[in-house]
Amino acid sequence: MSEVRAAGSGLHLLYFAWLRERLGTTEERVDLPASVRTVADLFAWQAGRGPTYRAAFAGPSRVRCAVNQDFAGGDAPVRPGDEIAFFPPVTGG
Amino acid sequence: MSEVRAAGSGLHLLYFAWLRERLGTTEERVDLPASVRTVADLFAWQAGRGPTYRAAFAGPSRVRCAVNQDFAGGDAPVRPGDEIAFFPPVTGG
Amino acid sequence: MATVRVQAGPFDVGAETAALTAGRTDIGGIGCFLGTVRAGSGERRVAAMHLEHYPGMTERAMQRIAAEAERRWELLGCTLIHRTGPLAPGEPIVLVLAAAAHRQPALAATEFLIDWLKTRAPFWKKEIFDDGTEAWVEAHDADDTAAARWRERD
Amino acid sequence: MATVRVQAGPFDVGAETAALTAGRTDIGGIGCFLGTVRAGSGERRVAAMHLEHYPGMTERAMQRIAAEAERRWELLGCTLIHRTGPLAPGEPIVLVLAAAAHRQPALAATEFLIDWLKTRAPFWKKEIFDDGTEAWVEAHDADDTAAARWRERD
Repeated sequence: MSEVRAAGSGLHLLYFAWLRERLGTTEERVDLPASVRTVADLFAWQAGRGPTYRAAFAGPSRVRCAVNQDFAGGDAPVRPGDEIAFFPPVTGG
Repeated sequence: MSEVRAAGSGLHLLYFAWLRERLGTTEERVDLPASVRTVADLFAWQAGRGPTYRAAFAGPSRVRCAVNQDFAGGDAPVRPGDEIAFFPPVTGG
Repeated sequence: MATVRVQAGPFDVGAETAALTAGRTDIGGIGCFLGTVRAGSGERRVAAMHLEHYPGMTERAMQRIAAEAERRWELLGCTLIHRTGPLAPGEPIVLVLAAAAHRQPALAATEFLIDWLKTRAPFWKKEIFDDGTEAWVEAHDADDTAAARWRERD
Repeated sequence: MATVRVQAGPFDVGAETAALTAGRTDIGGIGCFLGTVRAGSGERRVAAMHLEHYPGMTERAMQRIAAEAERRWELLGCTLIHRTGPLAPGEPIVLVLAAAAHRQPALAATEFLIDWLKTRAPFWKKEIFDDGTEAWVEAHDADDTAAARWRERD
């Protein structure tokens, strides 16, 4: 399957379902923070953005992540241009 | 479910699939033979009706039986008026 | 509650599914199995299939099979349709539908219904080949094994 | 080979089945699962369901799920259709079809496909109740357990 990459050198962040509603954000483009090499780093960075982000991203988070449209664990690398989505466990079907 | 009974005091015998073709008979009405109390007795009686019947009904027969439209084993009783069908193992579905 | 039919003509999967679910808001899942006539892969190809059955017993057996599925799972509806007579390769032979609040019982009941239909309903298939020969289909041990799974869990 | 679609409008089970089997004489069985919107049984009744998804990833995930089923079973065709947007109770949400030479792979693949769709495709359900409140549906442990069965057999 072809690789999905957002244009640019920053990150394209997407939010879905109750996470989108709670953060009040559908998508945003951010510069790649210097501290962020992995998905786990990105969770830590998100948790530092204020109480709403902290509640969603800190500790044993219920939020899942996809990097470039593939499910990604905490170890997954984060690179400039990546499309990174955050969402609750899926409930389709 | 309502009980199925053929009219009369004899037996209503039915044959299906290759058994019907081999015996050349779709159905027949016979008097209840004196020797027949069970399905096993009826198999033995059928086996005595000539070589074609013997091949189908004698020994470890591949022929199955239904009494009044329910599958029946050798122990099942045979009574006057019963509708008794003989057929190979089913292959529908 | 079950819809059971033996018929020569074709059936409409969409219409049967719609009939099963019409006006219902308690159904969460419908399991379905559709059996079709295969032409086979040997040297002789199947030109036609002929389905013989035992009128009267067939409907009784199918009703019992449906009732047994309804006893084992909380079904909200169930449809069994089996065709008889001559059928061409590619044509549908049998339709099983099982509706439930959730997918697990719907799918389990579907599997059960087709396993039991294959081993407990009085139908017999004859294949007519393209070289003019014909043969009654033999019962498969695999079908008995599949059907026996359900007895074990009884 | 798989047909994968994400769409707002309804689908036609009969037409999808016909499309999967058209002109084929090698298919012996088609397994099918149809998921529908339940109104629920609590005090609050579901007035509407809203299906959100992740455009782009959804199609990729569904293609991968279909490809995995085709790797595990000898399928002769496979269809996955999932609806998005607002849906009323009773309306169909998801359709899974799996065709094979025999019923066992068709039914096993159907079960696998819906189990994985429920746990690996980025859809989220929100229920809007008749009292005006709304709630995102929580993921079920039972779905993870069902999906995990298939990993164990890998």
